[in-house]
Amino acid sequence: MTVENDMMGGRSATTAPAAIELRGISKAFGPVQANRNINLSVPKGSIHGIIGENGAGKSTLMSILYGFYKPDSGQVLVNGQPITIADSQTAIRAGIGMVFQHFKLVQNFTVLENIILGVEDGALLRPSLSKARGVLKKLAAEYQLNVDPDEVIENLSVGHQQRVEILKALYRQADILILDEPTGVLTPAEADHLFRILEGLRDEGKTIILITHKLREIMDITDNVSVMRRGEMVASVKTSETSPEHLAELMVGRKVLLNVEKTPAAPAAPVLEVRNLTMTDDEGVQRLRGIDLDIRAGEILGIAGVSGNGQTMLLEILGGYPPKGSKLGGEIRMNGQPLPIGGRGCDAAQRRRAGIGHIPEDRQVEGLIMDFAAWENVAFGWQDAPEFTKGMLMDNAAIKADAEAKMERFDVRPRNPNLAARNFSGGNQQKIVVAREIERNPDLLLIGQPTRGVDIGAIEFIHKQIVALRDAGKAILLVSVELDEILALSDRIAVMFDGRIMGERLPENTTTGELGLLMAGVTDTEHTPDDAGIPPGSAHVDTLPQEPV
Amino acid sequence: FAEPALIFDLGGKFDKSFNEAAFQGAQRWVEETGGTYRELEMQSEAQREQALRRLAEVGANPIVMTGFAFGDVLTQIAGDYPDTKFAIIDMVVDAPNVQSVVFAEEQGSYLAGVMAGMKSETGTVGFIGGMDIPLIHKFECGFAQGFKATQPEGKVVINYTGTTPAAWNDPVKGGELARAQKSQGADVIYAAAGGTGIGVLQAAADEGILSIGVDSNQNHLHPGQVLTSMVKRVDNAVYDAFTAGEDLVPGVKVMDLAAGGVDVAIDDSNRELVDAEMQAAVEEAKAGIGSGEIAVHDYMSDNSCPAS
Amino acid sequence: MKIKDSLIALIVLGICLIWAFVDGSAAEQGIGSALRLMTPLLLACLAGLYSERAGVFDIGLEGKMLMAAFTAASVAYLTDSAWLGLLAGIGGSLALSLVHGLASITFRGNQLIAGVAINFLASGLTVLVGQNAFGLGGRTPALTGAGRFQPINLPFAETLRDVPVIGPIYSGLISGNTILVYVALLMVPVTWWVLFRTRFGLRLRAVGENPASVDTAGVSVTRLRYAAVAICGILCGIAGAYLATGLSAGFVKEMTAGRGFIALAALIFAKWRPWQALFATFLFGLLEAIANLYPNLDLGFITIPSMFMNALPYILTVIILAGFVGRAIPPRAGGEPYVKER
Amino acid sequence: MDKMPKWADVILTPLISLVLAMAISALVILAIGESPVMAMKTMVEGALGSSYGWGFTLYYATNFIFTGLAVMVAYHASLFNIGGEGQAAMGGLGVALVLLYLPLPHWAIALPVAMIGAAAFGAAWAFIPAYLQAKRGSHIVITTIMFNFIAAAALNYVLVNKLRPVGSMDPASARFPEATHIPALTDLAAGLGMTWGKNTPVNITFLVAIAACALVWLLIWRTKLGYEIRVLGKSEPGAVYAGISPVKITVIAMLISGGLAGLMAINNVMGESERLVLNAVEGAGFIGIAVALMGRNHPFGILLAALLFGFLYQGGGELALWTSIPRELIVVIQALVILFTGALDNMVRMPLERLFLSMRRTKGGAK
Ligand SMILES: Nc1ncnc2c1ncn2[C@@H]1O[C@H](COP(=O)(O)OP(=O)(O)OP(=O)(O)O)[C@@H](O)[C@H]1O
Ligand SMILES: Nc1ncnc2c1ncn2[C@@H]1O[C@H](COP(=O)(O)OP(=O)(O)OP(=O)(O)O)[C@@H](O)[C@H]1O
Ligand SMILES: [Mg+2]
Ligand SMILES: [Mg+2]
Repeated sequence: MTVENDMMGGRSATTAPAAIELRGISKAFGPVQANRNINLSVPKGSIHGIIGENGAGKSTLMSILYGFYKPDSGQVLVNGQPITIADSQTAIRAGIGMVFQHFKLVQNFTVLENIILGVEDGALLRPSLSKARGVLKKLAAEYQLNVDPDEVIENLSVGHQQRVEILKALYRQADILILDEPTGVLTPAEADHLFRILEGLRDEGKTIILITHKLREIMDITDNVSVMRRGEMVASVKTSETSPEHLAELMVGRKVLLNVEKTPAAPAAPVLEVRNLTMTDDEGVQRLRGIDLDIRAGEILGIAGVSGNGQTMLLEILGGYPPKGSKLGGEIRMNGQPLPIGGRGCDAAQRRRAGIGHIPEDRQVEGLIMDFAAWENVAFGWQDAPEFTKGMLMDNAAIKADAEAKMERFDVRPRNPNLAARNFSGGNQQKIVVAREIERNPDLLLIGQPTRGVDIGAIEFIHKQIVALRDAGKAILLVSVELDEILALSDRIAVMFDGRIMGERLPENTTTGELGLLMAGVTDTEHTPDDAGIPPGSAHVDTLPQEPV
Repeated sequence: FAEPALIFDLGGKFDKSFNEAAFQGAQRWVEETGGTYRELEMQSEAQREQALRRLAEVGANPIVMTGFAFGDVLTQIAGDYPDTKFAIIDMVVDAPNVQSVVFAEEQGSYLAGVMAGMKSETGTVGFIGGMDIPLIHKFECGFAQGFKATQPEGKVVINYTGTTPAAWNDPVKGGELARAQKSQGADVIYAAAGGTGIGVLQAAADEGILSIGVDSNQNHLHPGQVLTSMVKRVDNAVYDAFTAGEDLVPGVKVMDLAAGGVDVAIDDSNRELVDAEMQAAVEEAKAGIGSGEIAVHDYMSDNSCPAS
Repeated sequence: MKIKDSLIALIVLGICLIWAFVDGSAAEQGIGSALRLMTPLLLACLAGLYSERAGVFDIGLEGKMLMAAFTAASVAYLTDSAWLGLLAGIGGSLALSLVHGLASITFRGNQLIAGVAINFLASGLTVLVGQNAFGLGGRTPALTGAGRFQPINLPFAETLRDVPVIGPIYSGLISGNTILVYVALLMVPVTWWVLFRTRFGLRLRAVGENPASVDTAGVSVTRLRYAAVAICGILCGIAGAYLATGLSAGFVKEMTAGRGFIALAALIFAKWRPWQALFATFLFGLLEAIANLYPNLDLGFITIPSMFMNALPYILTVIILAGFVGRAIPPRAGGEPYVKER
Repeated sequence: MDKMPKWADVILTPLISLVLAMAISALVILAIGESPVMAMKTMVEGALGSSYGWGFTLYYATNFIFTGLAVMVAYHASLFNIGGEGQAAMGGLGVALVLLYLPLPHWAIALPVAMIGAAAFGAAWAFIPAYLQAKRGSHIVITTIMFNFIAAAALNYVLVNKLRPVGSMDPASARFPEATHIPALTDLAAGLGMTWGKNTPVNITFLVAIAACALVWLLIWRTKLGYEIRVLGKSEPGAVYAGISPVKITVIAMLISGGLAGLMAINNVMGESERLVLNAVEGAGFIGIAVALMGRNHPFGILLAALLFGFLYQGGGELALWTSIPRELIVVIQALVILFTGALDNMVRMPLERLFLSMRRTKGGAK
């Protein structure tokens, strides 16, 4: 195993002390060795990427730096000074800020309240709040991080929630900012915006550590990158001296295919027809404004869009469970047969009987029961299936056998069907869900955010499976906020904005720039200023007639 | 020579009520004879039979138990121990080796009602019971009759504390009920509610009205503010049974006014409240009851009360 | 949203007004009674509010109150001072809070089981110790004079008595209660202020919603939760002391008679908010006071039995809950110990 | 990967906790001036030292098994049913009505009919809280607490005014007909030619309770319904995604829970007192909460916890009956047992885990 670590050491010896230096950090969670003897040096004023498979120990390492976990052994130096980070208070005082993978926000507090939590000035809130309001205004202007300070977190999109997390760190005057998978939930535009901010911060002399599964981001923005595998630091390299392929190989330990290989689609008869689907939520806001869609057998229809524009509701309605208290209209046909929309007799079980599979957007809340063993999750949603039941009883032996087979075929690691879903890494959790839904061989598969937070090895695998299902002549509806993913997998792309389909494009005839504009609600793409990323003329090609709205 | 035994009901021997009175009777017997006895407190329904059998098997004799709840079990097992004598209080059990001690609570309560009637200026008195069960209605009905006999147009406000056993141990609620009754005009309140009654007596004293205690003499709790106590001499019943020992006479033993089983307590604590006229009225009522001239209706006989 | 939040308040006020209109003097007494019956419930409810807002569920309110009632009555009797009794009450309740904290915070145990254990512990210990100390089967001797909290007559209560409307309200209802009633009432705005206007309150609410957010903000989750549990102990202590030395004159075994559970119900009813807690507990007090004043409703053709009137407050609670209050969402992190590493 | 072997978790930890609870109890006994050794001896002999003691221990345990299972089933649907007390009381009413008013010639017929009556009444009493929770979001903890009080009032009324035989002082129903008396275990033993547990209340309901444990286990972990209940208990959005109706499952889980609580009446009402008395449940509904939580919401754990509580009840009863130790001591011991085994279990588990981990490390290091 090559450890290309000397580069960093050489640099820090000649210049100013590193902002962060970790020496021999180890951490075990019970029997799991999450970090083993880790050394890392992050130069001041740089953006440092950290990559690694799910469960490699990235979040653990950063949490130790932030004082969230205590290391079993090892030493931390901040700006050359040894420091014992006993709790997050110490870390904050040392100028370290962290945006966690799973946000640490109080859902029913306002933005302002979340910002001041822990750094209030004095025992009364009022002065702290008004001070924070002022500071926030300045920060917002400086970094273009606009959020309504009085909005309650649960009403914010994830993108905005993340802004709050960043503002929290900035408000605490962090010099060293750690971001754990910040772009996992962001749209490309939001991600770009974030990166501009990070570059701005670096130019001010701040140090940034960025964990991500997206190699493109590493290549785009970082100065150096470190690779972790199974709790160890296997390499640290200058970004300019490496390539995505090389990084992927370091990470996974084998060559990884970074592009999806697929043949042109051979679409057959329509499987799903949606006509004028409307939905008004329990607060009277119209969320879907007349959706028309057709998906044919053997094709993947990708739905692009900024999250919060109705994709989730579309998936839920198609999946048989519209949000509580909503009013619905329109028509859905599956293989020519009308499906009920809401009301009696319309639930997820009914959809499954009609041949619809569903990989939900949130695997931890909907897709899996985290406390159930993997094998029990294999029957999840299909608990009625005849091969899993014997009369009123569940046929556990059959389910277990099926689980083992699926875990084998989908290379779920560890291959232990008795392990609770909670104890699998994100990528492997997702593989369980994908295996369960794809292996049912549904006529139509609904897929929401299939690779969110999943490492590249698993992404490669999941993408292959989706394409294979299409090639088997099944219809697929793919919702993702990752434009790269949409472009790589889809045979047709529909863009959703504000409860409408703004237009359809063919992937080979469009660009991220054009899609981005559609996602922002701009239909008239003729007057677009020329974007570097858009090949000339592509914005004018309307390959399909625009759907009537 | 066998030791006698005493079994208390679920309320426990310090229930400020008849279990406690029974305990005092046993204590008096101990003091006077120097003897020893066994005592048991019930904790659950299922223990009743266990306790009776075990006591009988270790040779305790007589075995005295307080409370109607033993009736059913005693009926079942008395025959198994023909050589043991049993005494049960507040219930009639028909068996050759059982003495059933029943009290004429209605008679004592009648006297309390008479006193309340003489004392009440508002013409309204109150009755506070623990749980709404027949035994307590017996108190209530006697009281109402005595009161109405004195103030035919008067009114009796009746409250029951609750429907769970907590109703016997809720002085706070007892106090609030007393205040509620006062607001409805009651100026004498009779409490037949165990530990809850302590709160009734306290609230009445705080509010400057009179109260009537029950079972044991509670006059001393608030001297000068407790009109009287309707004493139910469970202690005597226990004392008598212990004294009789193995010669306990089976059959029904009626502890009425004449037998000294029930009475109203007049002592130093309440002497000032009881004037001569009231004293006379009480004596008159006693005589009337004794001679049969006054027939105090027993609620238990037909589940109804003529006075309410 | 806002209307729905104040619905309990409207219901309560409506009942009071109608009652005052129909039968003024009964209403005056009844509402006064409701106030007294409310006080222990309110204190216990606010106690639970602090604890549960911080993410520690507490079904041990009953036990804490009972223990407090006992220690308060014992010390008040021994020292002949209601104030020392109050301190002892708080101490007794705090001791149980410490047990609760130890189990559910330090040792990350099951909060509900800890609460159940506390109820048992108080129920047994009070009688055991009481019997050992006083030999009265767990009762304490009756308190007199300075051993009890006496009603306080507020200034001008007498002079204002005959003024219409204000008179009965001020002199009849507001004046003439023991100091602990005023403490309880005062605790409502104080709790609201602490919770929503101070740093401590912000952190306390945060730790009940998402302890990790507090932890990563550099504030100790453990210390905050202990503080909340301790406040819970103090308030339960006052509630218990009020039962034994304010409302009655001494301790009787099991004298809390399920009030801790009613307070818990009121807390959920109030959706874990202080002002709603006031109205919810007042509603319970009011319904009980009404049932006390009209024990045998004679409707002419049928006399409603006493058992029904005794159950009426509970029946009405269910109806109001189902009809008007709707879903109550507990603090998100409630009931779960904060575990970082498994 | 676990931190320590399973046996250490499920046997060693509770055992040490129990020892700790007993040690503190001994201190309490010392503090009130009694001998802990004598007390312990009385308890163990009284509860487990003879078939007679066992007869009572098992009788109490039977009650707790039913109420514990009731709490457990609801708990798996993440519903906290505090209403076992009221549901069991109503179950008693169901038993009484069935046995008093239906002509049932033999106990073998009476038993299943009474079981239906008990379960139906218990379930009915759980239905309204369940429905209100599912449809209106009315918190089940409040409604079940209220329904306990309402049940007590209803029983008080029915027993005093409807079921009480004329002229009886006792607010209790008449005795059930002789033919409907179910055999006590002692009768069964006698049938096998053994003398066992003479005059003890334990009856064939104990066997029904054991069967109920097995059936509940089967229900929760082997049936589709159980799967759906557990899914709902873990995640409501998950249930919706999986096509499981939260309303339906909430109601069904509570009906089963109430039915189980109601079934307790077979033991205490039909089997023991053979008539319905006031407050027949005697707090078993609340003990069921402790039993279920301590039994980790598993039928086998509940069986063990119920036996433990049965032991404490009977041993404590003996203590109160035959020594001068007040009966409240038992409540304190129960409290300590609940506290140490149920809530402070990590106090024992954490150091044990560290011990096992370091043992594994040294072993791992050696190889
Ligand atoms: N709090 C914890 N308790 C126990 N084990 C943990 C905990 N957090 C992480 N682990 C384990 O430690 C290992 C490293 O996890 P970590 O979260 O650091 O991985 P990661 O590299 O951030 O993965 P991902 O890419 O999925 O975010 C994993 O095996 C994980 O199961
Ligand atoms: N508290 C914890 N205890 C045990 N394992 C944990 C804990 N937190 C996280 N893990 C494990 O650590 C690994 C990484 O978890 P992490 O929190 O980084 O999220 P993830 O599984 O990568 O999900 P995603 O990236 O999709 O949000 C997973 O194996 C997860 O199961
Ligand atoms: Mg991570
Ligand atoms: Mg991840």
